[in-house]
Amino acid sequence: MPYLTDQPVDLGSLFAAVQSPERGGVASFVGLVRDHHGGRAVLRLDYSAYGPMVEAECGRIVAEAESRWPVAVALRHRTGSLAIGEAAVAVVAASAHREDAFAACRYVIEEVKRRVPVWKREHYADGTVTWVDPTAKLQHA
Amino acid sequence: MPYLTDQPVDLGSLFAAVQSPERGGVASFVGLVRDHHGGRAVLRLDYSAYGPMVEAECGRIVAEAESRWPVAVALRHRTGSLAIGEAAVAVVAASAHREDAFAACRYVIEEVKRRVPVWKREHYADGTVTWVDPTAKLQHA
Amino acid sequence: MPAVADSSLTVRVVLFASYAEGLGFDTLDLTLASPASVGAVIERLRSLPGGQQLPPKPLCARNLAHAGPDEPLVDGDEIAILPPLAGG
Amino acid sequence: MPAVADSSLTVRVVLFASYAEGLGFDTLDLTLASPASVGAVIERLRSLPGGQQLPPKPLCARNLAHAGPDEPLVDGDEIAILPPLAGG
Repeated sequence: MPYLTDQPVDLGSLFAAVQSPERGGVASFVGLVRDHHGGRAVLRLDYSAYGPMVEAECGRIVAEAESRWPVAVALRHRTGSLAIGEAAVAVVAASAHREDAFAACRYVIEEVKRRVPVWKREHYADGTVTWVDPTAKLQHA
Repeated sequence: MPYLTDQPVDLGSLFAAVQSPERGGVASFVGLVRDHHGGRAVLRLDYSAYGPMVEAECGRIVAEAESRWPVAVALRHRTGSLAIGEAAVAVVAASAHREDAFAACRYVIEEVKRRVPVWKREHYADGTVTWVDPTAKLQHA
Repeated sequence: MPAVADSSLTVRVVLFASYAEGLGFDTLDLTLASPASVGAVIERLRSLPGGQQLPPKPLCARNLAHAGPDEPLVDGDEIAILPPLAGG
Repeated sequence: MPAVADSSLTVRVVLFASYAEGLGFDTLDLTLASPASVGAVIERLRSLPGGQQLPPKPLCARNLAHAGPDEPLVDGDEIAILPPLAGG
């Protein structure tokens, strides 16, 4: 299954991909499109991506997590036009131990933000459109 | 909605309960019934609970998390007879900042394990049945 | 003639899981000389048939909140004796 | 007569998002004197119309993996110039 998708992210299928009878703890993170950014009202977002590198880099990140902790990881990132509240990214990590599931889930989302080539163009309520530059100011999600 | 349920835990409804347009990060944890414990094969589990105190203690834990971090938390714990792979507990924490969502989610599951009056009786493949005592030996989930 | 000498209080004791199985019941109304604390409930239960399986300091709750052995009782309290928790 | 004097290499340059908009294209085949590194691609792009909007040290990838400016090029490489990442 590719990491990048232009279809709504189905968390249930990510859970199904990592669940197994010996992995009793499943930690997940879902990043949703927010309705504001830097104090401005956001109407929607367009995500664009360097598709082949998204696949390669996500594959490396998942492999790193699965070698560092005894976990199975599922990861999906959206591309295309997203409405407020839609899931842009989802990570699911399953393990026999919840500490490992949490640690791996956290690692993957941090590395995705740091390394995966995806860009977003925000459409604001005032009619302007901007490419988001997280390095230009402090920003959280 | 009560914290304790004898019906399958529906993660989607927990997500729906905490999602909002200003909360872009949603961390969750799901604990599933595992097929082994202490080296023995487990067939199924019966959960029993001190229902009124589960409600009171879960309410306190959620209130603590929501006062300590800027989050909305949903929590559900199963009771009754569960098969391998069924969700026994689920926590979902949503926040504008993923650090807070992770921290609150982790806090809630740790406190649930430490404070909520639920017991489980494991049915093993060899026909024996035992009340699980996590204090009797090292145990993870 | 001390004022508290002839006063008493009654609490509802609730047991669960292995403790309920060991003592053979899951609720009991217990009358104690006042004043009394949670620890007095434990002592009384341990003197009953099967009561020795209760540890000297089990986890307890008073009116749906965790309570230590020194917590004082009030007439009408619900006192729960909780086996090692195994939720999650 | 140095052996490398007349050799050259061609790489496929790919641009994205604000960089593609600024330079007005998203792919470009670039021929450089060999040996050359990723940094030489940046220099060449910055000399093009609109190229000054590229920072001197943008994030780059070589063949789908992050690469620093000193990473040497091989004929046929795909070199991507990446605006600040905003995924997740």
